[in-house]
Amino acid sequence: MDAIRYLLILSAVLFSIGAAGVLIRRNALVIFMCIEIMLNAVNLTFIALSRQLQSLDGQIFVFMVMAVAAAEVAIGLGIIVSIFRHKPTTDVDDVSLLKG
Amino acid sequence: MDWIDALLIPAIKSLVVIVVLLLAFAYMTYVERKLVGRFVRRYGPNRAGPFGLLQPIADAFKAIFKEEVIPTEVDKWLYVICPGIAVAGSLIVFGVIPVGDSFMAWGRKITMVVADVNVGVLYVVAMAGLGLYGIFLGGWASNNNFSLLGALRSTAQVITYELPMGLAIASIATITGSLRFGDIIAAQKTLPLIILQPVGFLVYFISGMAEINRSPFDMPETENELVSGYSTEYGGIKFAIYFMAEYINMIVMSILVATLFLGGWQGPFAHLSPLLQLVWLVVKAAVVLFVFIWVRASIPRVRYDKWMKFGWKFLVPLGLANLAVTAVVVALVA
Amino acid sequence: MTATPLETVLFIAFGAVAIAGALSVILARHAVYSALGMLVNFVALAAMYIMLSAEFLGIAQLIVYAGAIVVLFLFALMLIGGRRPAEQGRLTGGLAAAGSALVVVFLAEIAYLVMRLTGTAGAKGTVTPDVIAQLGHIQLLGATLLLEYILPFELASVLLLVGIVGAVMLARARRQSRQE
Amino acid sequence: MLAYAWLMLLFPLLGVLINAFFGRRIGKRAVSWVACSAIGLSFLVALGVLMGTAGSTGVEQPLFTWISAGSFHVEFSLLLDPLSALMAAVVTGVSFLIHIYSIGYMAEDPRYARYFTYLNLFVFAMLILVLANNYLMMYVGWEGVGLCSYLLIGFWFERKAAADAGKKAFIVNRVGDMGFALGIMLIFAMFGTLQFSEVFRRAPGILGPAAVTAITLLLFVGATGKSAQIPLYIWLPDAMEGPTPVSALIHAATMVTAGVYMVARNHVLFDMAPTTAAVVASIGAATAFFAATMALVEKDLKRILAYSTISQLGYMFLAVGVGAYAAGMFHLTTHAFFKALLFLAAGSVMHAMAGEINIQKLGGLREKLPRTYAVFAVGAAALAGVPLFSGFFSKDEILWRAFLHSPVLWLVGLGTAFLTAVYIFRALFVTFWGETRAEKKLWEHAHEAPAVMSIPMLILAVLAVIGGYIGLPRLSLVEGYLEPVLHAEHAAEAGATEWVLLAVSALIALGGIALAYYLYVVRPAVPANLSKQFAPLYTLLSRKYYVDEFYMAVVVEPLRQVGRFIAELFDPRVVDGAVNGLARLAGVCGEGLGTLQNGRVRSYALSILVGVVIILGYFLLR
Repeated sequence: MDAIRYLLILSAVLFSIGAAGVLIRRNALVIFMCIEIMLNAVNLTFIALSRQLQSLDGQIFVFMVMAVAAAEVAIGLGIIVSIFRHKPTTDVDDVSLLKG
Repeated sequence: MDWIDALLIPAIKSLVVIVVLLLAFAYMTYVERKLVGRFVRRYGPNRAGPFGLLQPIADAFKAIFKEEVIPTEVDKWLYVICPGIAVAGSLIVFGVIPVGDSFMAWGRKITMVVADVNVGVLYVVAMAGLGLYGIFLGGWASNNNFSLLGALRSTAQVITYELPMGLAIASIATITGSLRFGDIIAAQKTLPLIILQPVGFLVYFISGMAEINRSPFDMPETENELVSGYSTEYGGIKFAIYFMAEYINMIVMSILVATLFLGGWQGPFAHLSPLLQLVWLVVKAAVVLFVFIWVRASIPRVRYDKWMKFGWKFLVPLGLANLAVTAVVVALVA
Repeated sequence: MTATPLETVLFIAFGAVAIAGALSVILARHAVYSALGMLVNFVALAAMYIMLSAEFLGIAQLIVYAGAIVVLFLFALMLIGGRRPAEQGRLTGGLAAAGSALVVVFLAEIAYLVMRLTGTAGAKGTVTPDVIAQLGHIQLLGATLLLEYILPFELASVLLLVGIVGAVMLARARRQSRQE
Repeated sequence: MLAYAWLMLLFPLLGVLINAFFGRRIGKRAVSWVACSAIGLSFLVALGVLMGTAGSTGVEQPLFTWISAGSFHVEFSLLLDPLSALMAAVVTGVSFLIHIYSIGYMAEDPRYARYFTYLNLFVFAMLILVLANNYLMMYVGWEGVGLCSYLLIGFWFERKAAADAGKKAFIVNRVGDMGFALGIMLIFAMFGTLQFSEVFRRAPGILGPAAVTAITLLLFVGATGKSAQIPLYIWLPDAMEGPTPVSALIHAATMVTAGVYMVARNHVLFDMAPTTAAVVASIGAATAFFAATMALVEKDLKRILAYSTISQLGYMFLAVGVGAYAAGMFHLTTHAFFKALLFLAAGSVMHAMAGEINIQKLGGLREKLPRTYAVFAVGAAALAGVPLFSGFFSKDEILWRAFLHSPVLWLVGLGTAFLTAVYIFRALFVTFWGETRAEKKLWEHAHEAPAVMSIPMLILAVLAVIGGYIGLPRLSLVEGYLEPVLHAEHAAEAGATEWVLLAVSALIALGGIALAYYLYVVRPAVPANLSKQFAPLYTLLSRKYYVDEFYMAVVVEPLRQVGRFIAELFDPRVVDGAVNGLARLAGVCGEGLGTLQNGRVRSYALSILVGVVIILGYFLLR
């Protein structure tokens, strides 16, 4: 059994689900969650390939991704909450002040 | 390694652990009521059986046979499942804590731990975080403002006090060089860590009490503000299960304190018999439990905001300072 | 790499759970259920990490993602209308259709790419699962992190500090505007 | 000591950095301490280097690689040989004295720290110029001193005259610098390297007569700019708008001699180009003479000294033009002493008279400023070539070498020497003797300068007297010291002819002084009569031969016309049109693309996904 391929496919599926979620949901928080799903799919790829290549470098990447994700969630949720304070909505389509 | 080693023995061990913990929970309630009663010059339960010893059984029957009420506006699925999540989170933590060394049975060497994993201490922290969802989502599912507030408080409190706890654990890991419970216990062969880490012990102890929502830090269920917090809408067996989770948490916490700081199952003559090791551990945990109950009976509940401030502004810096000092000392000694 | 039948079964099981979790994130009516789906997904992935002999990362996944990030999401949900009825929000219209179609194309492309891979090609490093089991994953990772990747590690800590400061600033904004 | 030569550069640089960044905060006292001690330390290092290089043919001391691009390789190295050491010692020594003098002179100036920053920067740049081991580094120093000169001439930029003078100096110098730059490029084209030692070693093999003439002529164009020779001398008189210590340091003692130094440094090339050498000698002689005539009628004390500087620089070029490089360097050294002294004395007069500098409004200052008078007299005697003063020896050396080369040049030099004696003593007599013509208030207020100003003057006065003895024809310390570098051939006949010439130039100098005494002390009315009698000549001289006007008409005005054309037609129509057109184009594009930015995050995400799919597809189908 060539497990690496299935792991990569699984990771691709998870990533695609996340991407689809970003595209079909309106709730900013859910979109954010989908981004987390995508990050995790990538993490899975890293760890699978780290095991395949028998090197720890990929896992270091995952470690960094986790650090970044933690910071990103703290800031991102802070932004969403403060947007909500100004305009009580979580629908990303309602927040379009940067319209060109 | 065959399937006996891989599946059967861990399964049996798990079963034993669960049964013992459930029994221990039942009698913890009895002990606590008795002790608190004594602290305030009452008798405590003394009706059912000799010295009221059958009281827990009676309580269990009462809870089981109570009418099942599910309020109409709750999120039914989560409302039902959350007590289960809570108690599962409490039970699952125990899987990595050794209660003794090992013994031989039927020609196999059986270690007295379900799984002594490499990162056991971190596993405990992670699982404690998962058990939290039982309270958090239960409070939300109840569709009751008091419940939700209790849930939020509980979550905030647990997240806050996980930090100093983690810092105390990091200090331990710095000294022992491992996160495996086996190694940590072995490192305390001559000297329990409470001697080397008095500050770490204090930090861990306080954070531990906060983690398990013990009075006087039982913010999620402050009766005078939040009725009964996250469990307001729960009754009967579901309430009993929450109650169970809480007491099991308490037992596990006491065993963790005993293991991390008091030398675990080690003690005079402990090497003679696995049974003696178990007794040592139980004695140490009992002492810690007694302190838990003693604190509850003696100290009034603190105010929520002060309690959070205490966590962020005192305990976290204290833990950091302790870790820094520990690291420097270890680097110098080693 | 080869797997025992038990491992295979577990892989498939956890994979299925992870996909189910991810799907429920994007399909759930209520955002709280989305968060729960995410939690399930994370826990399943953590289990897979542990099986892939990345124990520390598995536990870190539990602590960071399941223990903190999902909780933060739930907190944010509670703060901005946790009590509201479900958001009616899966999307409608061309954008969603086009998006879904594109995602399918993307998935097909990746799958083709993966299948075209030449098996187990690639440089074999020295860190085999046996080595990990012997030396301990956390020890190995710690050594790599603090010896070889010390600069990125420190940068990550700076990033986290910035994150803390940023979050505090965002949270402070409300207090000030209330005073005004 | 040689190993520490780089400290010479470091100290002024530190001075610059400290005073530039903290100068306004640390107070005037600290600023002057920093600036003066930087130069003082640098001077000590330079003295050490001067000792260390005696007898050596030069050491190159690489500091770091500056540019390394393909075959183009420039080291940042110091060339330490007697020539550069002597020059560095003169530069730092005189600078040190003038720094100290400036403490008193600039005491009331609000831009005190900036002044010292510029001054230190100047020394730094000058040392780079002097110590360079290659043309590019020298060019950097060359431009650096030019920049400092510009900044310092226009230091009081509130005055239009000062700002204009700065611009004039800068622009005129550009002409010369362009020649220098072209020369450097030509050298690089011929040799593929810019290192002095390489170029000199390979020059005889590579360069033909035409090439070497072209190179040396271009280099000399650079020298005429920096050293104020015909035809580019016009900026120097105007440069007197700067603070007087600056005139003393930059526009008399050091920077303007950079051209002479550069020619001496390149003596190998100039020796190979007799045509250029003849041009250099002729221009030097001509400049010396014409500048002296202009100095005769000038009324501004500082400008008299400026013309004198031009004239003396002419002497130096005359010397290097006839191959007497050591003599040129010798005169450069003595000139640095006495000309700096004269300027500082003039500064002292200005200090006493609240900035009054027109000698016709002074007079009689002997009583009020005895010390200044004394040092000015010493400087004047040295400049005039009174026997036993330093200028006598160095000037005589040049005249003798000129005589050996061509009697005509000698005659011109002799005539200049006479005029020199006349004009400088005219200045002396009119300023310090007779009745005062100053305003009463100024006169009463006049006072001797503080010690911090007069002590440097006294030191320079001593040097102006004894500085010549190091180069006595028999002793010839300078020539001997420089010999390893310059290989100056000793003149064979040092017999009767030399003594006769010595006597002649001494008599000429004394005669000039006597004439000045007769004209301006005994019969003060005569000059006025003379100027009326020879009105056309007088006007010609006092209008400086109309050179400025000539340049104005021939160079500046046409350029202005072109500029006006560009400003009024080309710029608004063509340039602005293109720019505005592009801007409008960008605007139109922006309007179009703006519709893509609809503020909907999800459509952005969709675009990203489209991109990903396309790129992935490309790699798959490839």
